[in-house]
Amino acid sequence: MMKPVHTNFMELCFNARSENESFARVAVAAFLSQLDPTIEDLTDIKTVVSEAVTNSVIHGYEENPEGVILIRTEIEGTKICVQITDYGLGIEDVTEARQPLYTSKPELERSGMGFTIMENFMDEVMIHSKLGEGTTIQLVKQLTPQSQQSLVN
Amino acid sequence: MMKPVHTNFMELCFNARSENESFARVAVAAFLSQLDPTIEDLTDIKTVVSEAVTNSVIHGYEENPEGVILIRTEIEGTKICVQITDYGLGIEDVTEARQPLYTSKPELERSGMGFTIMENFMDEVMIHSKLGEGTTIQLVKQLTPQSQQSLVN
Amino acid sequence: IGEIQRFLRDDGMVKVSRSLKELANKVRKTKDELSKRLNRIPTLHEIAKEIGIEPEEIVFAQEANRAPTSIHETVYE
Ligand SMILES: Nc1ncnc2c1ncn2[C@@H]1O[C@H](COP(=O)(O)OP(=O)(O)O)[C@@H](O)[C@H]1O
Ligand SMILES: Nc1ncnc2c1ncn2[C@@H]1O[C@H](COP(=O)(O)OP(=O)(O)O)[C@@H](O)[C@H]1O
Ligand SMILES: [Mg+2]
Ligand SMILES: [Mg+2]
Repeated sequence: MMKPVHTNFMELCFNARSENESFARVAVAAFLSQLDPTIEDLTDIKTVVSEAVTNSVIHGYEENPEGVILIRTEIEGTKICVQITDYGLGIEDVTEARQPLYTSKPELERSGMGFTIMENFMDEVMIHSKLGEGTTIQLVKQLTPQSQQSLVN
Repeated sequence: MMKPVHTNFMELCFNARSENESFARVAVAAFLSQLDPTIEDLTDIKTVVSEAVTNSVIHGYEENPEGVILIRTEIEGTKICVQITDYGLGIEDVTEARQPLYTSKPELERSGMGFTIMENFMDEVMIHSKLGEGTTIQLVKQLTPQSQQSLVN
Repeated sequence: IGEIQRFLRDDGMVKVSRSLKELANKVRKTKDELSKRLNRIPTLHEIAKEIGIEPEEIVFAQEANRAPTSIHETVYE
């Protein structure tokens, strides 16, 4: 008999302050803990959440702490989806922004590797952005077979 | 010179499922850890969040997992405020509900001590409730002088 | 964790950041032991069960090992 697929979600809202980055990472990872991932899986996801939140703080809102960041996390079986939204400046050229090493803020010693890291750690990275309106990053990952297996046990 | 008071907030939204209770507790704790509180303060707050979320799941929504729970956490200096809201059944008689050992669900072996625990661990416990509309519990705590002191260090 | 907490409770001055670091070290040790015993990477729940805490608490503790929780501590340690 097939078990029904487990679904669940959470939403998070906070100001664009660097001290909230760590909170956001922990909140997303704690939520995903119910799927019984490996610590490695969780570390990947936390890194990716950090990159996206940091982008919203630094690029989206240019460190204006009034800015609001939304995170929605969904679980569907062993597939996870994390969506990070800001209502900041937006990205003019998404294809250019995705290039490894590209950064619009070289003066801040940014590495330009944020999107590359996201693409490496997640299965899908979708960027929706509009100049002056904001940016949503949608990240999808299927948990590794190992953690899938241990879910069944 | 006086330092400006540090303020911050976060909002959290999730379904009324018991598997979200420890997520909610850890999310609130992770947010508050920017104040570097003592273990005692943080343990108290986590306990209190658990009690309020469990009440929303069991009493507010009678375990209907479609129900939505909202948590808003605010920091103002060393004062913290946690607000837990559900849109469930509501409480008919709040004075009665606050009584130690009072429970409307003795058949579930509830202890009736939830509100008493909240009152013991927090400085202020405000209950706003309306039958058929839902319940908001507002919890305020001034972190202990000890942690205040070490914050300054 | 029970013993750690009891120990810490005797001294109200102990900061969460410090106790979380101790827990994070315990998580690391337990993970290594379990990896050897199971001959594979243990899951979060397996580690949590071994230590006797909730999986979410592991996530929280690990954050403490990543960076100082507060600037105060950076200055102080
Ligand atoms: N949320 C965002 N809002 C506006 N611009 C963004 C956002 N995220 C990324 N960008 C743009 O995409 C570029 C590449 O991002 P990334 O790969 O993370 O590199 P870095 O952050 O080091 O510049 C950034 O330099 C910035 O121009
Ligand atoms: N969120 C809520 N929605 C509806 N009723 C509630 C809620 N929280 C508490 N109550 C009512 O208040 C009573 C006392 O709550 P509590 O002190 O936590 O004891 P217990 O949960 O063990 O019954 C509950 O039995 C219930 O009738
Ligand atoms: Mg970046
Ligand atoms: Mg209760």
